[in-house]
Amino acid sequence: MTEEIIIAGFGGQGVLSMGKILAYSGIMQDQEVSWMPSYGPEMRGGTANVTVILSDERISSPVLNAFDTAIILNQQSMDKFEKTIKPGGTLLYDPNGITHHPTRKDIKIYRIQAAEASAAMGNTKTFNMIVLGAFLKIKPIVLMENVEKGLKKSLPVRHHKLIPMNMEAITKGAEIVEEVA
Amino acid sequence: MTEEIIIAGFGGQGVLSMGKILAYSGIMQDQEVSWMPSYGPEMRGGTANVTVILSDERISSPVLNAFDTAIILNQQSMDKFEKTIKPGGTLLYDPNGITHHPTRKDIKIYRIQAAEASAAMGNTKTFNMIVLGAFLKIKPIVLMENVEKGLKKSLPVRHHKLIPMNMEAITKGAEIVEEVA
Amino acid sequence: MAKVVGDIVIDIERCKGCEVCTTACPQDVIAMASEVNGKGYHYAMKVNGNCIGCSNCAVVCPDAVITVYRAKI
Amino acid sequence: MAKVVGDIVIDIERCKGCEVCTTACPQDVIAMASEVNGKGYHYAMKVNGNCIGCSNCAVVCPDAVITVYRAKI
Amino acid sequence: MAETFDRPEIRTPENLVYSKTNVLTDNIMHYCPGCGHGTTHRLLAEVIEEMGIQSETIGIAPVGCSVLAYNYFDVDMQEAAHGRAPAVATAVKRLFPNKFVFTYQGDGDLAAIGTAETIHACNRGENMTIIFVNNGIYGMTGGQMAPTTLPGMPTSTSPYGREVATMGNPLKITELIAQLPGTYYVTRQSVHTPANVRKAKKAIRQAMENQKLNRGLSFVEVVSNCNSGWKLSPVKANKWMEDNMFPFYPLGDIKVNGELVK
Amino acid sequence: MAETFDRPEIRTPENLVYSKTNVLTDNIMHYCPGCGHGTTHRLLAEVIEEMGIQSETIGIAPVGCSVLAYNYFDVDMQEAAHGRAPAVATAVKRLFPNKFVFTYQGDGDLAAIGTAETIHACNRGENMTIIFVNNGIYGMTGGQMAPTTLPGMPTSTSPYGREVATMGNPLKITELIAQLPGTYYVTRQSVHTPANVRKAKKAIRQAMENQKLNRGLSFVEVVSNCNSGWKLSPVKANKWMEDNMFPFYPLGDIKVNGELVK
Amino acid sequence: MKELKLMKGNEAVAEAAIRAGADAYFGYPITPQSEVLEYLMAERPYERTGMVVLQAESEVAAINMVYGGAACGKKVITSSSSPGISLKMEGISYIAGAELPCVILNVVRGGPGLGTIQPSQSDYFQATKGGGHGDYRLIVLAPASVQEMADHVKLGFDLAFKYRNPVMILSDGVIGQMMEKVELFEQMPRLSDEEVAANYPWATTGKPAGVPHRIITSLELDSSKQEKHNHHLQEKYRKIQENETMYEAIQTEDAEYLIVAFGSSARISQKAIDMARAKGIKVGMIRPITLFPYPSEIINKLADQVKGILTVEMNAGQMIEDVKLAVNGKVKVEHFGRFGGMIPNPEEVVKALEQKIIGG
Amino acid sequence: MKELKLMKGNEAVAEAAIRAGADAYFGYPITPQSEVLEYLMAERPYERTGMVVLQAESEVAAINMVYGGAACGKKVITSSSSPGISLKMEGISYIAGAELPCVILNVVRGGPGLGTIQPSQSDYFQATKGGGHGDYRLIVLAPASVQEMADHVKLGFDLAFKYRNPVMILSDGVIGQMMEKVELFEQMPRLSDEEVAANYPWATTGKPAGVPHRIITSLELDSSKQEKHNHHLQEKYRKIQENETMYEAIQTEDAEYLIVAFGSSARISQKAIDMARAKGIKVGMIRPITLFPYPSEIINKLADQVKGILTVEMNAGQMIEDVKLAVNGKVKVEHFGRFGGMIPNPEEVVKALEQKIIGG
Ligand SMILES: Cc1ncc(C[n+]2csc(CCOP(=O)(O)OP(=O)(O)O)c2C)c(N)n1
Ligand SMILES: Cc1ncc(C[n+]2csc(CCOP(=O)(O)OP(=O)(O)O)c2C)c(N)n1
Ligand code: SF4
Ligand code: SF4
Ligand code: SF4
Ligand code: SF4
Ligand code: SF4
Ligand code: SF4
Ligand SMILES: [Mg+2]
Ligand SMILES: [Mg+2]
Repeated sequence: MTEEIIIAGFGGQGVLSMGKILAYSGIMQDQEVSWMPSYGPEMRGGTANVTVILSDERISSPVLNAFDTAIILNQQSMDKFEKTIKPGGTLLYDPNGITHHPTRKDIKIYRIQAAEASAAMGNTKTFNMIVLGAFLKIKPIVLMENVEKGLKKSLPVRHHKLIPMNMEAITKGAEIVEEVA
Repeated sequence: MTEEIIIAGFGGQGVLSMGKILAYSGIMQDQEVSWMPSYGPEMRGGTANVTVILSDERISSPVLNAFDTAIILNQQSMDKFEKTIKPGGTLLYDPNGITHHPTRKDIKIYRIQAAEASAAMGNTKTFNMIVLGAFLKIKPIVLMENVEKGLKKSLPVRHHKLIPMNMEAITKGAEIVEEVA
Repeated sequence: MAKVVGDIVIDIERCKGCEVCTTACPQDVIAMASEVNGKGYHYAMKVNGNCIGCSNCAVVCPDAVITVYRAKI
Repeated sequence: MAKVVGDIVIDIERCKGCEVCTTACPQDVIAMASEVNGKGYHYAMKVNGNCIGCSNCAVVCPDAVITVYRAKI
Repeated sequence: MAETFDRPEIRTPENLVYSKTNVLTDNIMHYCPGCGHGTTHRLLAEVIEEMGIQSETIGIAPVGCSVLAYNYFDVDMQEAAHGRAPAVATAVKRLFPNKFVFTYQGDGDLAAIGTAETIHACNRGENMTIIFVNNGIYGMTGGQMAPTTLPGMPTSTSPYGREVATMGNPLKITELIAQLPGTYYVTRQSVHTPANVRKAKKAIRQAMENQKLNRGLSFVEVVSNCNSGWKLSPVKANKWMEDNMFPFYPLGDIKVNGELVK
Repeated sequence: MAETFDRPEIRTPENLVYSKTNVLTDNIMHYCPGCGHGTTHRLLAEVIEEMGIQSETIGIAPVGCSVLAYNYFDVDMQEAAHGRAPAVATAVKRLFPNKFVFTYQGDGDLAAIGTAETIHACNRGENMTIIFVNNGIYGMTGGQMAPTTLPGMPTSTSPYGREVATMGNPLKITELIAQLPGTYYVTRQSVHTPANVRKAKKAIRQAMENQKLNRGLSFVEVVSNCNSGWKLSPVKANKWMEDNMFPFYPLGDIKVNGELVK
Repeated sequence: MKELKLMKGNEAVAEAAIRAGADAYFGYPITPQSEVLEYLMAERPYERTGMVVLQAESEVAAINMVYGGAACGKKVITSSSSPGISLKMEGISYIAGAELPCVILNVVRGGPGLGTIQPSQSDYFQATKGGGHGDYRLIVLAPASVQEMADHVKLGFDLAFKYRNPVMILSDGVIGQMMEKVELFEQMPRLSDEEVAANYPWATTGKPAGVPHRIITSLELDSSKQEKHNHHLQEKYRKIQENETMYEAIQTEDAEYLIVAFGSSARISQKAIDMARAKGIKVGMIRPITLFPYPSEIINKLADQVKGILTVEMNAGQMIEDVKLAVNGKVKVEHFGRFGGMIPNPEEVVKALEQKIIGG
Repeated sequence: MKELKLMKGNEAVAEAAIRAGADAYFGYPITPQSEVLEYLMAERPYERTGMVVLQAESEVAAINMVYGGAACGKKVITSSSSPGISLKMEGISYIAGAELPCVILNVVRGGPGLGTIQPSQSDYFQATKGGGHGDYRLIVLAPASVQEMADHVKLGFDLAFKYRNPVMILSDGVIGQMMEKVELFEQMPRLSDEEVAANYPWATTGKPAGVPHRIITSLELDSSKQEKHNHHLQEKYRKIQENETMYEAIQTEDAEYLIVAFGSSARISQKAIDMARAKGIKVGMIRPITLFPYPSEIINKLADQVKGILTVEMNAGQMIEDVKLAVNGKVKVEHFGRFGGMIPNPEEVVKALEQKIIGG
């Protein structure tokens, strides 16, 4: 199994840490993983994205231009990455702020109202975990117990108390994800 | 005609400018010339030397390790350069301060009491011109009129008044040079 | 005595929602929109008509977003 | 009262003939030789016996050429 | 539709009291919301416009957040290597003595890697203007400690706060260069309130006017927030700046007409 | 044979009042006759001997006439790149905090190319000693203008005299670094008369003692002749120095116990 | 069990430095490698092992701090990225000339000039031929994974001290910024001052009574001695070439075509090889792990076997010169590169192979 | 009649700069090239032509002054020697990246590190392969006489402005310090500010009303644009290779053996050729005048004619790589070098030819 994912949105949406938790979850189930961020000033204000690969085999290139799944969280990223999804691949997006919705017919498309839901949960910090939950619902490539372990590994100990809230957000995301096409 | 000369002594003895006047004299009679000094801190306090080549043809290497003539003005230079004279070549030296006199049998050796003579002339600045005079007596490779022209070219205009004194010193040197072997 | 009235024009798409203008305005004319602009920022907007055209908002705006008019009426 | 006498030893071959010691000596003990040493310098030499061992010459000598002795006699 | 509070009737050219200067291009500046770089750019651009010297001004951008300043100033611009803007500007001014030359530099650029170039350009009294934006941090590269970072202040390379014993004291480079006979006008300003902005603009104007009179080097420090680096909202950052930066970097003129103030 | 004036009878160990310290090697120094580098070397070596720290001292030589200082000091020595001795020494001291570390630098090395390294080591208050030989010229390379060259003073790169308008003012780097909180002791000395030599030695001693007490940076400037560069005999050069250098670079302590003097 | 972590390449270097018993890090921030210093500062290595970490005022200061520390026999490391590495050139030449051991990480970004902050391999020439002045060589390691970023720190120190020579780890923005899992070697003790003095008698650790003082210098005014020193250096470089060349050979046994690529280009090329093999193209790869010494011998040998060689580089064609020198005309050598911060993708590599080597 | 003078190579460069209408020189003293600055300061070029001469605080400052001046469309020159040139590497990369014309003289001395002040050619790699970061090339000229020192200043400025590319004159202590007679070209006028503005619309001369402002930068954060910029640079370098390669062929018509040498090595080798020919050895020489672009074509052609090639270099073997790349295995290529400030003598060259090429 190899899953090649791009997660893209605004800086500050938790794109990078979502990728990190995913990668750690992969490690917890003994997979090879790689996490390759965009970096530098383009992250400030502008978009941030990260390529995450989970695989049962040695990962050759950490840099990709075609993905199994794209998780897209703003319009710029939609413009940039919709076209990079492999035919038959998956697109998951939050429609909030999206003006041009995806048009491809050869991929599976899902929506997650994560911004709305995180606001409803009273904590915008859960946004990225809701998205993660949605993704894992569609593609359960890592076991929930490994996600929890991954969270533990990726968060500093002083933040471990936040894990239940995060797991709740993940569950929430799994509940509210909707298939569009 | 090609004449390859090393002039070597203490810094301050006028070794470099003597070489320069010789080179300029060569130019005045349409020869190719090159003047290659030792440089850097070794010049300070220590020895200074210059390789001068006058030739009717294009000069290939300005750096030599064998010379037609060596003009030697202190013991260190004697130690270093006596052995670099080509067989049949010429050594001209001032014996003042020389503790080990030259021993080679396959070269012509001349002495010039230039330090003494310049002191006698009341101007130690004429030292190097006396040596030059001695050299030109032994090897008249440049015409006296060209030496005078060379002097003019190599001295800044404000020093042109010193030319007669310099020519005098040259004449003096020609007079007092002695053949040793 | 003529009354001085002012007006500002906010170039919403250039606004970055930094809120610096809101603290600078003596008349509390400016507040942040709950909507975001194309860049994702909650932009500045006028919330009353009390502008006196003092330019304070404009001179502190890092992005030269605000144009100010003032008239005696 | 005991008289203080001094003596200096000049390491001629290390001397560079800078003359700094000559101006430092309160007793005018030092002058420059008319001969030169192996390096070509007119070296410092004692020209009288008036040394009082004050070390002035030695402390200004850049080349640590001078050794100084002093005794009460 | 919500109420607009617009008064379109007074929006006439005669009533216009403030609008973006044309010496700024229309490019949207890449600075973070509320960053003082934007305001400082504006002021300098306004001064250039008001003095009517747009076509006679050559600016030097540094490496730092303001590296892209050349996209915003609508004057001829050069992008210098990190810290070297004063050397670059020296050449420009020497070769175009009648042009107006400025450098625009951050605290890392000017007071760390560029220390020698800063001191020597000031010491030679190059007849130019240095605008020095001191935000106590390396904004561009993600918030590392700068020479001007305050004692105890956390940054990404002093995560437990600047420890003076090992990392040294904040460097008051502005006070240092004021000691040099080559500097003619040295001042410290800020741009976080309308009053400060107006003062800062006057200072920049003075600095540029000095060039016309061939007075030597004018140096305008702008103490500014780096809200991203400080991890505060812009408004909170400005408050923090007042409370913490100003006591250490007091605002005001340091040298006027070639004489130290006080 | 000439009279010798020797008193061999008093040449006994008890009567020995001055002889070359063993912390200088027996190598003949390459300095020009009468150059203050030699004297300054001697003083530092004597201090090291007197403090008994020969095996605990690590010295950093610059690029300049004193580049070969490592051949003369009989302590472990490193030869630094031009201007970088303070950075080199910083590392040495940080890694061997209990060793005594000094740099020995000329004015070109310390105040031109090395300005940033000098200022920042001083600002960090590195607990070490900088010996700064200011002869107003680049001796090593043949007498070019230095940052400290006096106005009007001719050098090979200011053959008509230093022209302040284009070449800048002489840089009083010592006064500048005294402004930094990291410097603990800053003094200016000379070594051209017995009295000055004795004072200078005390200053160097103080500077080295400060290291033991972990006081921060001690900086000893020695205003010195470069008779070759100045094209004067050593004795005349010292006179010229008194008449011209001292008025501009006045001798004496500038900062003592971390406090500016005066 | 060894510790398994998910780390950025830059962080792995920092952690590996602490664990390798490094005595000091000196550096100046620059993207894309600032995490090295940031990680170290956050880790308080002074408390963990006594390691000194100092943010220098510039790259020039940093490399000269490295010189000073290394001259004390201490294990010192620095890091930077392309423009910062250029500034270090004089210092690096000094370190090579004075024969000091140290590790220098270059997380390469696109150039020339300020260029871009995106990944590149365009500092190959600078690293391998000597960007500084004079006849010197760095030992150059080319990690292709986060694991190797960590491992090469240790390897780098070992080689540096074995040969008293600076070692450069030539990485790039991909390897520096990506996270992968990494198995960290266990903490090695830092040497005590006494051990340093005992192990490295050449180092300036304070002259013990009775032995001659130690001098660290790169100056020798007597040319004949300087030439002797240069011969000694050349002899050392020859030994390094003889003993330390490292490479990975991937599917070369039956290869009819060969790719030569290092670092992240090699990662990408490996995917390209899988794709090409799926198409029936028998292609293998030599991935040089040391760039100096260069694995010329194996490439020369394989030149007898293959029909053509493609170098894949994130530059305009630099390593290709070393491949050509190795091959000496035996077989065609072509270059495929993306640069200026662009990263080649495997499809392009396959296409280049087909067009420039197989078809060409 | 042209003016005939006896001058040092360094002085010839300085005088030629004034006569070529240079607008500025920025530099920092270092042996063996300080005469350039000294001569200029003594000549008061400001009074002769308006040329600005400034002693900078360091080589780093000097090269960045060159950047600033060149960005104004002005003719700017700097000079230094090896360690100083290493310090300029970042600045040179910026100048190349921003495509600015200028002339940089390196009077090479022996390295690495502080090395020696005696002549060397050990900065060949640095000059020709890019000692700075990123994919860039300098145009590199290799004068072999004082006359060429002067002429290459003019040629250098011409090429620099023709291609908007920095030009390096790679000289050494022999050529810099020796005096020979030199025929100086006549004073060329300096361009007025108006002429500069008219000739170089890319330069920052003060934005005229109505035209877009000019930006001189080497930064491009968008990698695809940066790659485009890099392609443009590579294309330029290709054109330079096509059009500007210069060399001198000496007695190659009947040559059975070939020496390749540049600068002072070529001078010495020429004497060696005379000596070898006197012994009946038919040897010729290619003296590259441009080191980049390299005269690979002629060497490749001669490789079909000769039995072996010897490079003579004052280094440990650098240019030999370019010769080998040109020859591509056709014929044996060997290197003879003296280094660390040592200068080969003609006898040694002949011996090396006999032993390494003819006998070997
Ligand atoms: C030679 C070199 N070193 C380091 C960097 C990385 N760098 C870019 S900007 C910067 C510091 C910026 O800080 P500052 O000058 O304070 O400007 P700010 O971003 O805070 O406005 C650094 C270290 C570089 N580009 N070049
Ligand atoms: C990078 C570099 N630039 C320049 C030089 C040449 N250089 C050697 S010493 C020196 C100046 C020495 O002057 P100073 O520091 O005043 O020492 P002094 O000789 O006067 O004691 C210079 C410029 C060098 N060796 N390295
Ligand atoms: S012009 Fe003055 S009153 Fe009007 S909105 Fe701005 S700050 Fe408020
Ligand atoms: S100050 Fe400017 S950018 Fe900030 S919120 Fe107000 S209008 Fe928007
Ligand atoms: S010790 Fe004193 S008295 Fe004796 S020679 Fe020296 S300076 Fe003169
Ligand atoms: S001071 Fe020293 S070197 Fe100078 S003359 Fe006296 S003894 Fe000789
Ligand atoms: S990082 Fe700081 S200095 Fe840079 S733009 Fe953002 S707030 Fe301004
Ligand atoms: S050149 Fe000057 S500084 Fe150097 S040794 Fe001679 S007198 Fe001393
Ligand atoms: Mg800053
Ligand atoms: Mg000096």
